[in-house]
Amino acid sequence: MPPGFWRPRIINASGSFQKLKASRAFGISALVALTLLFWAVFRLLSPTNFGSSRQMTDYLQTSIQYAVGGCGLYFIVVMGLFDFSIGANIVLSALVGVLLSRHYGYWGLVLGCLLCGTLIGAFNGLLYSRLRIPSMIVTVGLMLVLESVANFVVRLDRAGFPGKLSSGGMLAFSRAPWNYIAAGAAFLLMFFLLRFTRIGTYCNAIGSDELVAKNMGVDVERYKLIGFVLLHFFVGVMALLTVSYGRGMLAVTGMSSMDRNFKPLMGTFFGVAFKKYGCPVSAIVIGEFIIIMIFNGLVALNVPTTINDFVTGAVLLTIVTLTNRGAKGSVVK
Amino acid sequence: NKKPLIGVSIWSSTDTLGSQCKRILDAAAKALDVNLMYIDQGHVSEKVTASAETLAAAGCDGMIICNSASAEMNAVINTCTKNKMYLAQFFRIIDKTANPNEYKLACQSPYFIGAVHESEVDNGMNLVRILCEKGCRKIALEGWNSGDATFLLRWQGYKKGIEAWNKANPKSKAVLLDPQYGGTTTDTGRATAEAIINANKDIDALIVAGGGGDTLIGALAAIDSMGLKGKIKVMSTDFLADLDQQLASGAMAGESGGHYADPLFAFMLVYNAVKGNYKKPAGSFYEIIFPYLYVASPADYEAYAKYFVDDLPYNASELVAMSKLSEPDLAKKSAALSIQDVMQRRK
Amino acid sequence: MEIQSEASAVGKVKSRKYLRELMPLLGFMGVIVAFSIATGGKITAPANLSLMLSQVYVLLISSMGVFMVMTVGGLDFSQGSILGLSSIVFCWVSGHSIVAGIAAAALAGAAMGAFNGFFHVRFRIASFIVTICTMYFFRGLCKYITTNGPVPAIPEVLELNLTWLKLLLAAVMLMTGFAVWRFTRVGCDLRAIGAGETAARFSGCRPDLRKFLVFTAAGAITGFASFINVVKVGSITGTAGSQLETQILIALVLGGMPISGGAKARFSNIIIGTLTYCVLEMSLPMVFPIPATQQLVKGMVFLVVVALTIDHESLRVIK
Amino acid sequence: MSDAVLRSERLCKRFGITTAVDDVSLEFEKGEIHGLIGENGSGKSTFCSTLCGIYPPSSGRFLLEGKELKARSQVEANRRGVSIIVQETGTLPGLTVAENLFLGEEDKFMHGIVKDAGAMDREAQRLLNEYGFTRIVASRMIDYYSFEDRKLIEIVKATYFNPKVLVVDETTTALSQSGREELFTVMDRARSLGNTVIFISHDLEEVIERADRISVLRDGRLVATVRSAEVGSGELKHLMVGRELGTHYYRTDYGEPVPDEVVLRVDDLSVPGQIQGLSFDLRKGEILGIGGLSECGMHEVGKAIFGASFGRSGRVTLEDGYGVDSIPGAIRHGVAYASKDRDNESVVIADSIRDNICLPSLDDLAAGPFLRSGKLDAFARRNAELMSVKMTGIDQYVSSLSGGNRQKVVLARWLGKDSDILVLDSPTRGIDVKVKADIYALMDELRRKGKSIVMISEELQELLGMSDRILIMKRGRISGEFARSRSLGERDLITKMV
Ligand SMILES: Nc1ncnc2c1ncn2[C@@H]1O[C@H](COP(=O)(O)OP(=O)(O)OP(=O)(O)O)[C@@H](O)[C@H]1O
Ligand SMILES: Nc1ncnc2c1ncn2[C@@H]1O[C@H](COP(=O)(O)OP(=O)(O)OP(=O)(O)O)[C@@H](O)[C@H]1O
Ligand SMILES: [Mg+2]
Ligand SMILES: [Mg+2]
Repeated sequence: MPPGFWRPRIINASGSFQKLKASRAFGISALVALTLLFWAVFRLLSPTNFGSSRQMTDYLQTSIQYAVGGCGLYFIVVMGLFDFSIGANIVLSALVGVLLSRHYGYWGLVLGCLLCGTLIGAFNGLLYSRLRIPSMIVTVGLMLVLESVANFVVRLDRAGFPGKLSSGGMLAFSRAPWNYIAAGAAFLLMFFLLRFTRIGTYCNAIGSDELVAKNMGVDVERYKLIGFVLLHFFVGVMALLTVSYGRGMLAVTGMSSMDRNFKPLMGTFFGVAFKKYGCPVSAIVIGEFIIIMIFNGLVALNVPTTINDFVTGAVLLTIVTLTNRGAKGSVVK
Repeated sequence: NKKPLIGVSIWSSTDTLGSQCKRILDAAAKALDVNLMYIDQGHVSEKVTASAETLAAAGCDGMIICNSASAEMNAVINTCTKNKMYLAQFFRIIDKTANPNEYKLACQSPYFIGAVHESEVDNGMNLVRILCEKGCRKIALEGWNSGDATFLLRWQGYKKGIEAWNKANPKSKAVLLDPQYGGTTTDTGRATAEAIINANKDIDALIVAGGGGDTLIGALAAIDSMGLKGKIKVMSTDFLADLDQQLASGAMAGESGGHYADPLFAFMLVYNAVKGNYKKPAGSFYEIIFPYLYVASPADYEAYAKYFVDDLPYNASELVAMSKLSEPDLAKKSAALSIQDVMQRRK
Repeated sequence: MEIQSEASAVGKVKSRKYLRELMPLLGFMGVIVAFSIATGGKITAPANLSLMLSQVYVLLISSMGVFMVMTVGGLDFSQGSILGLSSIVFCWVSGHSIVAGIAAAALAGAAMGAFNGFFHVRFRIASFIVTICTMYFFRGLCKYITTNGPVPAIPEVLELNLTWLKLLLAAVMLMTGFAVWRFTRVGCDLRAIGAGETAARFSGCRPDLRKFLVFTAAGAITGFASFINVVKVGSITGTAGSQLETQILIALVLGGMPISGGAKARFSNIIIGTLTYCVLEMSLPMVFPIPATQQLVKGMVFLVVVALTIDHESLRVIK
Repeated sequence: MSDAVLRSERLCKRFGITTAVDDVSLEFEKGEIHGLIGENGSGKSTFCSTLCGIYPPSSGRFLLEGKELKARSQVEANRRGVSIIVQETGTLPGLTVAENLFLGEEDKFMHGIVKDAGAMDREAQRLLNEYGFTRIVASRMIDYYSFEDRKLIEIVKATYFNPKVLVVDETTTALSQSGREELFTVMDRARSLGNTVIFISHDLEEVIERADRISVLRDGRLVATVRSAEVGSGELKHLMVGRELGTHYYRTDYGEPVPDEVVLRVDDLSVPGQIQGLSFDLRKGEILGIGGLSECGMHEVGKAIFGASFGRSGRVTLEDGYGVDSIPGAIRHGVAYASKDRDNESVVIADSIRDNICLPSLDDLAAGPFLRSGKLDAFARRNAELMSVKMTGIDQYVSSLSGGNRQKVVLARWLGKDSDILVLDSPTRGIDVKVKADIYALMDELRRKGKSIVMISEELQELLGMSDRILIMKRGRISGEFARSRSLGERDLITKMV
């Protein structure tokens, strides 16, 4: 990522409105208002088949997996780094989880996903700091490697249906309440880490100015590594939720796992955009929810899902434009 | 006398269907002492045409390909002609009316040997007919990627099937919804199926058009988690490894599939061309129609699993024998493939 | 004596600098030699030359645009979608006239690039974010248009799939690009903007305008490349151009392009990078029969080459 | 001797081929303010950075209260009782004031791995109040505070734990008069508590006034340590450069008539929040000084004239009637500008000397749209040599030049462009006396050649010594105008400033 990626801008707080605008309450109300807005629009256009409470829970259930990944990415993105290998890690960790679940049941599934995810995070982080290559580049290389490793892992799965969770059991995380419990725990952990440990402060500090942070005694290398580990821990949780959600995981080649990077990243964009209001976690969760809601709204309107990417891109761009504009004369890369 | 080298340009050699294709091709290559070289092109047009070039540069004697759009075949055929590399399509054929130029080029090129394909339109019609006969009247459709040649043909078949049904039963008409696209992974498959069902509460059937099987797994997960198992009848064109359980539990209403042996016949065409056994018919090319197998009960599937999943439909000696067949016999062999056929041979 | 040692130290610094600049070329040579041996000389066989080159054109041309974007310190992740969409425009218009089709595709690409540039410059949103949003935006359009089937090109277009023509077009583009980069103030300006945007502004460059134009040009160049793309694939599906952006990124990085841009950007990065990438793409399947292994090796070769050739000295902060 | 709280023993620090600090043995006494002066590049900052753990020494060591001090980071140095206030910003945006204050020192507020954010805010607020900075709210984002307030926060950060040794490295240049006073109060208090302050500044008067003893570095070596009561600034300058300075430090002429020809007219110039309704003329061959307190808006005037301000209103008109409204337009019509923020706004720091010198003149050097690199090289070399930039070649990156040489590159670029109007903002900021003298001489020469110069400066001596006319600004407006005169003194200017 180019330097100065998330250089926060200087806010001039003069009026009381400005003060209000900088508060957490403002941020959360803006998010809720956005949700209501999209809900209302689709509900109006398609009153019978969109947005009942039952449907809303379905949307939420779909969105939480991406929100978990978005939380993880937040650590890296505020530091100005990026990771292209999370899609490949989702595939690999999920497959490891499935493989272990054959022998060790739920323990194998959960620990397989989480441990494999976290270990890969440590590996990525170490490689990044040892090779001293920009994260965006090193993770493209790792994405290629991890994607192919997943193909070797799936071959170890001797079950009749490699990569698929057995339909009899192992599906607790595919539905309420366990998917909510897993995702909720991840969100809480994220909130705790940002607010009640020094990790949040240090990640922000590194993102603002790495050299100054270093002089202030922030062990930059260490916290970048911690960032990668945390990212991929959350990716491990996401892998667990994703493989449970779809009940199976497919090993891919040819960089197709890249597609999986971007849905969580959208949530992260929301998080970063609302960071100045002090509510990144809610923004990530609500942001992903909005994106899934739009997707469902379009299907409800019987618009071909092919247009979905178009609408998602437009909505994201609008939101980023509204919330994350740089000051005039500022240098943005 | 070096081993022939035959290239395989496939969307993916690792997903549910692709890995099965690879399995049978590997068995044939071993039996016939041929080297294979795989390229996964992901059905991205640029990569499809590039795969032919890569295979040519590697010095392949022939290649088989599952392309994405028919127009790609123009460049592919030219590459093969220029580099004297035999070529056959699998799961695909160039449509004479829709792509006349490519069709002409295929007929003219001495290296385009032929194509093996399923009658996708018929398959589509069949699936819809079966659903309608089971009493379904509002059928939703989940595809994988828009614009894919096979999907378009199947879609055509579904539409024709509905038309035919409505003509025959004007009092009890059925409708087919426009397709939504669920990608090729389980999670996107589920998310899309949920969206379809949420937006259309009154559907009684869902066709998951294909996409290698993983989209279907996701769709089944959606129906299961929404408590609609059995209420929405699911049909698809990709056999799942646990189809028996799905059928038994009512999650699936029936399925066509088993077509993973299709590339084998394309391989045989190219193999024989390389060996000099087949001469390309002047001004045309060989066309082999591969039959779909239809499975509608757990018992059907049990037999299928025995001969197609746990084992392969052809063993080494049968493969060697097959390689010695003339083209018309090969076509017959292909048309004859069914669960019964294998059962008989194995007795 | 002291002076002498100082002079030799300066000399050492200088020769290290030249060695650094040569590293990507050495990496390229290394890949060529290693894979020539592994493939038994297939990749360097003269008969294979046109095949080896055939995948270079689109990548080479569109890399030129991204090269400029990266020089000013930006990133462009919407290139693949731009290629897809402008290919569709080309298919539509080429029915009337192929030349008009090329012009229209370039214009469409320019319009999409300008869209990127506008949001990036006017609203000061990081290019990484803007182009990831527009990657979806343009890809969505591309998919939507192809909902009912691929967009075909007219048959005459496919007859232009001629090695000499592609080579000629690529060479002309490359030479034009090089001339503009080297002999006009563009190169100087862009490098200065990448190296220090505010100072460049105070020295009379117009960073906002330049950046806008650079994104527009990158779009236009890729729009132009869509002609060669269509010539090769014949019709456009929703996935056309997928992952082109990643391929470009990998290629440029292999060529020694510093990811944060600035004064160390060299035009040769484009050529060495795309050639290295294409050699890898072509030769890996020849050596390893299984795609997963091919990719494993590709990833490792990429990491090794980058680790050995990257210029650490200019990276004070590694992001 | 027994009072020495800190001692350096034969300290050396080498960077590749340059020896920044060469065998320096120095003693700092308890309860003194110890001035450290020297030309640019003489090793002051490096000496202190080594002390504070930013760099490891190449050889030699520091002894703090008789025990060896071997800090590997600033935090470690802090824990041993050594802290530093640097010239650059040391605070980080995106964090609250409290988070900034205790960055790296969160341990006090940690219960296991849980951080007590509330206690941290309270403690930070208590400290701020104690220093008298009650207007700063600890729980607010630091983004809300001005550059100067942030400097004050840094002062708190560096001193709240009552360090035994406090290093103040060229901090005063960043502060306005009132900020300086607050800093000096902090320094005096540290001394009265028996602590030691190492005070680095280029303002010799300031050093003589504040410090008890002064050490002079030259080329990394310790030249002398003197009692400030016993020296004058002339002697110090002599020690710093090792030779007598020429008498023509500033220009010496008085009463020379200035031609009436107006080359630039500023009309009702305003920039929101910075300057308001400014109007003045610049005449041919004139040096127009603009002075004031740091935040009075005078730095924005330079940008506004150069067409670089955002949201500017009013007009800047040149002799030929051209109205400057953009930087390229200004450059084309012969206006040059050197910013106070040299590294960000004047030189493209990560680019070569050649490109830096050629950038504004590219259009002049081109034949049609085409550039010839031979011509560029010659142009850059000629102008760099004209300014005697110390470099290994024009390919050298500006980032590896010292501050003074960077400024020379800036001037070389505008000399090459042959601009008629030079707007120089703090042209000698952070630059040693030798280069300073060169720059003054150059300005005088340019003036004689009929070029006009707007010199914006915080240094009153410089304004008095160099300007034909001086405008003093206060809160964004012109508050006084003075013609060149021998009788004009600093006090006259200051009364209009505050
Ligand atoms: N990062 C660097 N890499 C190599 N050399 C450097 C670097 N930084 C500084 N130098 C060397 O240090 C010298 C200047 O150091 P420094 O920036 O401390 O100067 P200064 O004291 O500010 O001098 P000036 O009077 O010019 O302002 C230069 O001659 C340069 O060779
Ligand atoms: N990072 C660096 N790399 C290489 N050389 C350096 C570096 N920093 C400083 N130097 C060298 O150290 C010498 C002393 O620099 P230093 O910054 O200590 O000077 P200074 O006396 O503090 O100058 P100033 O008054 O401008 O702050 C310089 O001449 C330069 O050669
Ligand atoms: Mg210094
Ligand atoms: Mg200095």
